Amino acid sequence: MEKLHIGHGTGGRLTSEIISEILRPFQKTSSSPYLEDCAIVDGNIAVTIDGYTVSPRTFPGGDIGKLAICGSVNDLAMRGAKPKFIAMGLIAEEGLDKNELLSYMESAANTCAELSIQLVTGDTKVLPKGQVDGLYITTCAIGTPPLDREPLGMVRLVPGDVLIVTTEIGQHEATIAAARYGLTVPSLKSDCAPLWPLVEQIIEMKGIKCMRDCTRGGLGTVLCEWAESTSLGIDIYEEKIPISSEVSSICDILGFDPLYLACEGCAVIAVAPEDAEKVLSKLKAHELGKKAQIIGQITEEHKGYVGMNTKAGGKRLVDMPVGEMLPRIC
Amino acid sequence: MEKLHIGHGTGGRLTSEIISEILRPFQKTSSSPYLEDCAIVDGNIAVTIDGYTVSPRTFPGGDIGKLAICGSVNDLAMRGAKPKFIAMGLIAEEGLDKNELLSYMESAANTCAELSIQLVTGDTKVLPKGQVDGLYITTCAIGTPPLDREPLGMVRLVPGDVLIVTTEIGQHEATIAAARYGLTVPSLKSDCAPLWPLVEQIIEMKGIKCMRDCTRGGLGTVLCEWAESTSLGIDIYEEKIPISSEVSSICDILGFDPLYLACEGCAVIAVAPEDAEKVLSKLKAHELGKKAQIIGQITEEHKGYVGMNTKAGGKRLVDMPVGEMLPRIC
Amino acid sequence: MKTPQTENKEKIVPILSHALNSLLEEAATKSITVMEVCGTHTVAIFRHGLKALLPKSFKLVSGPGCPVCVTDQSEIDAAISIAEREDSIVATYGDMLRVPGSWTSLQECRARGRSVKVVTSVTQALDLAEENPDKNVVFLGVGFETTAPATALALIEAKKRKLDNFLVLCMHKTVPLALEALANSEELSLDGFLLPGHVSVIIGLNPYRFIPEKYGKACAIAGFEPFEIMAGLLEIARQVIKGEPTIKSMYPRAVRPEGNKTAQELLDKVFEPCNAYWRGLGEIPLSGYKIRPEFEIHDASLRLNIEKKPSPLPTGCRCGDVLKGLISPIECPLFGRACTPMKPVGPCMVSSEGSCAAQYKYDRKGQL
Amino acid sequence: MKTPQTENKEKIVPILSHALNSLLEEAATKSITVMEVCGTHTVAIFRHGLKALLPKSFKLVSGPGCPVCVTDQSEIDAAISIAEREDSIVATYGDMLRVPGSWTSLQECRARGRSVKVVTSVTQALDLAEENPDKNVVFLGVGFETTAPATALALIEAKKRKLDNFLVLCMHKTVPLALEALANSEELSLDGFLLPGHVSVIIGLNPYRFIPEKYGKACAIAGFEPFEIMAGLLEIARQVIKGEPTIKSMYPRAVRPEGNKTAQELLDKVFEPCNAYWRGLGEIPLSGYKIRPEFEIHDASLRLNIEKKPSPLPTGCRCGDVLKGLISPIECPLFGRACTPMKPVGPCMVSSEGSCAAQYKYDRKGQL
Amino acid sequence: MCLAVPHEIIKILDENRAIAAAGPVEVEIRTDMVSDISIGDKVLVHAGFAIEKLQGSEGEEICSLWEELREVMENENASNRK
Amino acid sequence: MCLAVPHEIIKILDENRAIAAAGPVEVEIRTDMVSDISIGDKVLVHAGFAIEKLQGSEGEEICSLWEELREVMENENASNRK
Ligand code: SF4
Ligand code: SF4
Ligand SMILES: [Mg+2]
Ligand SMILES: [Mg+2]
Ligand SMILES: [Mg+2]
Ligand SMILES: [Mg+2]
Ligand SMILES: [Mg+2]
Ligand SMILES: [Mg+2]
Ligand SMILES: [Mg+2]
Ligand SMILES: [Mg+2]
Ligand SMILES: [Mg+2]
Ligand SMILES: [Mg+2]
Repeated sequence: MEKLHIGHGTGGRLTSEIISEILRPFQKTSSSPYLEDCAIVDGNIAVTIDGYTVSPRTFPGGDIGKLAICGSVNDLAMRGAKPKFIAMGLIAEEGLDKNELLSYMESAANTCAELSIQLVTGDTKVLPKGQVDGLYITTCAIGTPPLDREPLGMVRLVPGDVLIVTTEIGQHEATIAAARYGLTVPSLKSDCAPLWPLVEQIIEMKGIKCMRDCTRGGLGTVLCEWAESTSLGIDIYEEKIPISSEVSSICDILGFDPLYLACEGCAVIAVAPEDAEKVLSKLKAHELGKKAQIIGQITEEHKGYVGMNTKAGGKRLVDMPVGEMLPRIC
Repeated sequence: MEKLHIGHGTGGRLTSEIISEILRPFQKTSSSPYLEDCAIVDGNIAVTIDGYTVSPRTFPGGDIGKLAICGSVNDLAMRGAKPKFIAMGLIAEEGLDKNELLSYMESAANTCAELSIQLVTGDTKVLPKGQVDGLYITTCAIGTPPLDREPLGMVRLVPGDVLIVTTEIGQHEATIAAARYGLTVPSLKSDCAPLWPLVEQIIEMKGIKCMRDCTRGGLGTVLCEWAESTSLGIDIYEEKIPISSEVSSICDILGFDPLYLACEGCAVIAVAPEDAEKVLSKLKAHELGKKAQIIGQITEEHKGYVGMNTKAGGKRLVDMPVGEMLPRIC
Repeated sequence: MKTPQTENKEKIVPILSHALNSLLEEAATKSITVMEVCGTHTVAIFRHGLKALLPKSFKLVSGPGCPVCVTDQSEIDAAISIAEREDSIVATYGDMLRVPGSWTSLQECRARGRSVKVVTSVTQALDLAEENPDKNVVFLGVGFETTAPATALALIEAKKRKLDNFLVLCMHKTVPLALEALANSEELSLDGFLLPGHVSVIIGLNPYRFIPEKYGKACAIAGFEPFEIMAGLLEIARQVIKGEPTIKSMYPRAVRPEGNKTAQELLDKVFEPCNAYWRGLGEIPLSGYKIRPEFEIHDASLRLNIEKKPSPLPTGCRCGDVLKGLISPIECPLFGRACTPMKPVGPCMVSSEGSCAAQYKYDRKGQL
Repeated sequence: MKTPQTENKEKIVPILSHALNSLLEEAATKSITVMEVCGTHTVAIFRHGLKALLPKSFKLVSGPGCPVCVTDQSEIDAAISIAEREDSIVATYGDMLRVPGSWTSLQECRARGRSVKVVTSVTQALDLAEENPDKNVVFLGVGFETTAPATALALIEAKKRKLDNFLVLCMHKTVPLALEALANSEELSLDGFLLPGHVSVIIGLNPYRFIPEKYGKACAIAGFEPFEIMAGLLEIARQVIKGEPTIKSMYPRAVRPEGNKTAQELLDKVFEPCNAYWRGLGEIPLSGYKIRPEFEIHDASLRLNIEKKPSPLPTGCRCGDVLKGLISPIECPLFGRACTPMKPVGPCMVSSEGSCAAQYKYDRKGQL
Repeated sequence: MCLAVPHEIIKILDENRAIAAAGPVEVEIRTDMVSDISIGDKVLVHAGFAIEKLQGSEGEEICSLWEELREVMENENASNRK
Repeated sequence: MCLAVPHEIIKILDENRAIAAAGPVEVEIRTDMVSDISIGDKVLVHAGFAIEKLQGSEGEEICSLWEELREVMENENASNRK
C-alpha cells in the first residue's frame, strides 16, 4: 500500500511519476504526446487548471489571490495564449477571517483587471476546521492562442535552439522559505507576476519555439522535462543564470539548490538561434524581463539529459529533484 | 472580525451572501445579471468550476472521482451545453493511499469515457498530513451549448412555466448523512449521475426555459434562488415531490428537511406549460428520469417567494436553509 | 413501515379541520386560545401549514417548549467557556450549536478550532470519553423529561465504567411546573394546552392533572403528525366548548397513563429537583434537574468550577414574551430585521424549533 | 558580503587545476589516491563538476563523512519507533527524513500522521518541548563534532529550564578514530585525506596529527568553495610528491590550530565517549558520544527504553564498501537500477550528501 | 420539544442494545428504558434510546379518530337540524 | 558533513543571541560557543549556532593561495628549464 507523501507534490521526479499514473485511465479518451501545462483544444481554446495552497498566504510581492490568477494565466501565456476568462474554485477553512478572504479576492480581481480578464464562474466550499489550512484556490484559465502561428510546445524544440530565462530565478520559493524558516530578508520579494504582458512583446516572432514558467520544481525541473520528453540534450552555463544575492544566500543557509526553487513570474524560452538576440533585447526592454539572460541551448549531445557547465569550469548533470526540498545541516 | 463557518459553505442563504461579497471586487471586469452555475462566454463556450470534498470519499452509488466529473458536467448540461473537456485539479493529503487515489481516477475516467469527454489538463498538489481531509478535487468542465436555440437561464422564466423534478430528491446527501451518522440503509444510494444523456433527450424542445441541478442546498435552495433572482413567485405541491421512503425516514430520524438535501443526479426544469407534458414523457422514457414529476409552477403571486402546498392541505413558505444541516433531537 | 393507513392519515386532516371549524362556528360566541407547549408541535404546525386550517376564532399561541430556547444565556455562556478550554471536548446535540451566548456561540468556538462535537446520542459522548482519556468530555445535558433519562443512563454507565473524564453540564428541565406558571398567568388567559407527546411518554398523564383540576384548562396530548395535532386541537375545542376540562391523550399508542416507569426511576436515581431559571419565564422553583451527589464526580459545574453569572438578555429581544405566548414573533420589533436566522438575536430565532425561527422560515409575514 | 575577491575566487579554480595537473605530470610515475572524508566535500566536488578538473592520475575517493549515511540502521529504526509513539514528537534536521530504516522512514511515519517535525536548529526542539508539555519531544542527535556541541548546549539548557520532556536520541559520532580505521586499511592504500573544514573548526588540528605521523598520509583541511577544495587537493599532492606528509589548513580564516575550546568543553561536559557502530565501517571503539549520567533524564534511549536491535543491511546494498571508499557508487550493482533517489536502498542514496546520491544526481554514469 | 420516530426491532444485540428499523433505515439503539423487547416490536426512539414500546398501530388510532369524528359530525348534524 | 555559512553580526540581542546577516539574509543565531562578539564580526554559523569567529577575510586567503601558486609555478618553470 504505497502512500502519497509530500515528495509527490513537489514538482520533481515523483510528481511526474504520479501524474503519469493518474493519466493512465484517461487515455481512453485523451491523448497528448507531450504534457504541456496548458492544453489547446477544439482548435483554438487554451485551457489550464492549477491549485494554489501557498503558506503563508500573504508574502512579500503577493498573496494567494494574486498568485492564483498569475499562475494559471502564465500557463496560458506560455503557450502564447492571451488569457480571457477565469473560473475560480475556493476551498476555505471554517474560522478563516472573512475580511482576509475578501482581501485575496481584491488582489485577484486587481490582477484580472490589469489583464482585462473576466471571472466567469466560481465555487466556494467551506470545510470544518482542520481540514484545510486556511484557504486553497483552484483556478482554471481560458484564452485563445494566436491563429497565425504554429502552436508553441516542446514538439518544436530542435538542437541549436537558444534558452533564455526572463528574470532572476527562485525568488518566489525563496521568499516563502524565508518566511517559513524564520529568515528575515528585507530586500527579497516573490517574483509573482502575470507574464502575458511580457509574452505579448515577443509572441509574433516566429523563432519562439516553446516557453515554460518555472513554477513548482523550478528551472531545473522544466529543463529536465524538456530534455526527457524530447530526448534532446540541454546545456546550460551556471554563470549565466540570473540569480539574486538574496536567493543565493538563502540557498547557502538552508542547503537548497536554486535551480529547483519555484518561480512565479519567470519563464524559460526556447528560441531559434537567429532570433535569440532580438528576443532577448525585446525582453530586456520590458519591466518583467530586465534581467533576462541567455543561459544555454538545446544540443544533440547527452540526449535526454541536462548538463551544466559550472562556474568552476567543470560540468555536471542537472537532474529532477526528488521529493520535498528540506532544509539540512549536512 | 467575522469568521467563515460551515454555514457559509452549505449552499443556502449564507452561501449566497458570501458569494456576492466575493464577486464584488471582480465587478470591474465581469458582469452577469444572474448567477448561473455555468457561464457561457465568447458566444459559445460553456464553462463551470466546482470543488468536490465529499466525505466519505466512497459511498453507495459513487465516489469522489465520479462525482467530480458528474457535478461539473451537470452544470454544463443545465445550460444545455454538451460537455467536451475536463480540467482537473487534485489536492491530496500526504499519506493518502496511492491505489485509493488511482481508483478515483479510474471512476472519473470511466464517467468521462461514457460521455466521450476528454481530460485536457490537470494539476496535482500534495499537502502535509492534516491540511486536507484525504482528497479534494476541483474540476472545470468546458463544452458547447446548441447554437440553434436561446441560451437557457433564469432570465427566461415567466409566470405559468411548469416545474419538473427529474427524479427523487435528496438521495445523495441522505446517503452521505447515513454513512456519517451510522445509519444503515441497504436500499439507499446516491443519485450521482451525469445528466447530459437525459438533457440530450429534451434539449431541442423550445419550451425548456431553465434547468438547475439540485446540488448543495437541494431543491429548496434552487427554487428560492430562482424566485429571488427573478422576483417571481413559485408554487409547489408537497405531495408531488418525488421522494423515496429511504430519504423520508432519514429525514425523520435526523430532523432534516428533504427539500434542502443535495442531489447529484436530479434536476429541476422549468418548461413552458404547453410543452410540459411532452417533456415529462420524454424524461420518463429515460432511465435517469423514470421518476420525474411536475411539482409546481412559476406564479405572479408572492413575488420572490416559494410557497408549498402541504399534504395536510395547508400552505407554507420554503426559505433557503441557513447554515449547516445538523442532526437534532428537538 | 408504510401502512395502508398512510393515505387515510393525510386525508383525515381536512376532515378534522372541517369538524373544528363547524364546532367553533356552532359555538359562535366563543373564541378559544390554546397554547401548543412543545416546540416540535410549533414546527410541525408551521411546516405543514396547519394554521391555515384553523378557524379564525381559534388562536394558537406557542409556548416555552423548546429546551434550547428556554436555556438561560448564562448556561450557554458556561457551555462556551468549557469549549474554550484546551483540556475539554464539548459533546452536544446539534440543536445547541448556533445558539448565541453573550458574546459567541459554540459554532463560532468550533470555527476557531475549539473541540465541539455533534452527537446524536449521549452514548457517543461516552465513547468520546473513552477514546480521549486525557481530555474532559463534557456533554451538554439539555432537554426535558424525554431527553433527561438518556443522560441519567449515561451517568450511571460512566460511573460503572469509571470514565471520570465524562462530565455533564446539566441543564435539564421539567415541564409541568412551567405549565403551572403559564396556566396561572392572567395576562395569557389560555383556554387549553396542547401537551407534548414525547414528554408525556415519560411522565404519563398524572403530572398534568392539576391543569384541568386546579386551573380549569382543557388538555390534550398529541403526537406530531398533522392528523394527530388537528385531532388534539379538536379535542381541546370540544372540552372547552362543553366546559369539561380534562386530559385526553390522542396518542395512546405511545403514551401510557402512568408514563415510562423505568425512565422515571432513572431520573429519580440520578437527578434531584432544583430551582431552574427559564429564559423568558424566570426562576421556577424545583423545575430543573441537578446531578445527585452520588454522581458529582461527573458534574461539570462542580468539576470545572463553573460559576453561573447572570447575563442580561440582548437588548430588545422579546424572547421572554414570545416564550410566554404573550406576543407572536412578528410582534417583536427585531423580527425579520435585526433578528433573522442568519444573525439571530435571541434563541427563539436560532433553535430550529424556536417560535421565531419557525415563523420566519415557514411563514415570515404573510407572503403567501 | 560579496567582496571584490568573489571574481578572483572563481578565476583561481582553473589555475589551481592547471597547477595540480602540471605537478602530477612532472612527477610522472606517481598516481595519487586521496579520500575526501566529508560528505559536504563530496557534494561540492560533484556539484561544481570538479572531477573533470583533476588529472587522470589523481584518484579521489569518497569517505564516510555523511553522518546520515553512517548512522546504523538500528538507530534509524529506533528513531522511527519513537515517532510511532502517540506520546512523542520527533524533532529532526531535514537530513534524516527520507532515510530508510528496516521497514519504513520518518517521512512515511509523518505521512501516516505521526508527529515528525523538521527543525533547522536544536533550539527549535527545545521550544517544541516547552509548547508541548504533555508530549516527549525527542531530538535526533546526529552529526559529528560540528553539530554535537549544539546538542550539548540544548541538554544543558533543558536541564536548567527543567524541560524533562526534552529528550535526545544521541547518535553523535567523532571523526578521528574513524579516520584511523581508514588510514590503517590495506585494501584502501590512501595517500592522503582532504579533511573536513567544519569538524576541524571545532576540534582543531591536533586530533589528526597521528595520520601523517603514524600512518604517513598527507592531510589538508579545506573549506567548501571550489577554490578551497582545489587548493586542498593541490596541497595534498605536494605533500605526497615531496614525501613530506603533514597537516596543512587551507581554511585558516575559520580553523584555529587548537579548535574551538568552548565547544570542546561543552562536548566534554555533556557527553562521554562510547563505542559506536558505523554503518559500513562496523564498530569503532570510543568513536561515539553518549549522554553523561548527569543528563540521563534527557536521554531518550534510557527514558523510552529503546533497545537497539542489530538489523541486517538490505540485501545487496554496498554502502559499506562505498563508505570505506573501496568501490565507487557506480560499481554497486544496485546503483541506478534497484537503487535510485526515488527508491533508495541504502542511506548513501538518500542523504543529500551521500556518495551514491551525489553520483546519481550530478554525474550518474558519464552522460555528459 | 423532542423528535422521536417509530422503529421496528429487527435484531436484539444484548440486554440493552438492538438494531431497529425506521422504514428502510437500520440503526443501533439502546433499549435500557423498555422491557421485554422482541423482534417485531415497535418502539419510539429518541436520541438513540427506545423511550417506549408502541401499542397497537397508527391505523387503530386513525380508526378511533374516525369514530370520534363521526360523533362530532352527528352532533353537528343534530345541532344543524335543531 | 556540515553546512556552515559565514554571517556578519549586525545586532547583539543578549549574551547568547545575536542577529546575523548572510548577505541580505538576516537571522537570529546563538553565540554561546564564541566569545567577545561585536557588531561587524564575521562568524561561521552551523545549525543556528555560531561555531567560530572568522579571522581575516576570504580575500586574504585567496591572496595567500596566489602566493603559493606562484611558488608552484616557479618550481614548475624551474623543472621545465632543467
Ligand atoms: S425575533 Fe429575535 S429578538 Fe425578537 S423575540 Fe424572536 S428571537 Fe428574540
Ligand atoms: S547505490 Fe544504493 S544499494 Fe548501492 S551502495 Fe549506494 S545506497 Fe547502497
Ligand atoms: Mg496548468
Ligand atoms: Mg507552468
Ligand atoms: Mg502551473
Ligand atoms: Mg458550485
Ligand atoms: Mg489547519
Ligand atoms: Mg458550477
Ligand atoms: Mg449546479
Ligand atoms: Mg455545481
Ligand atoms: Mg500544475
Ligand atoms: Mg485529516
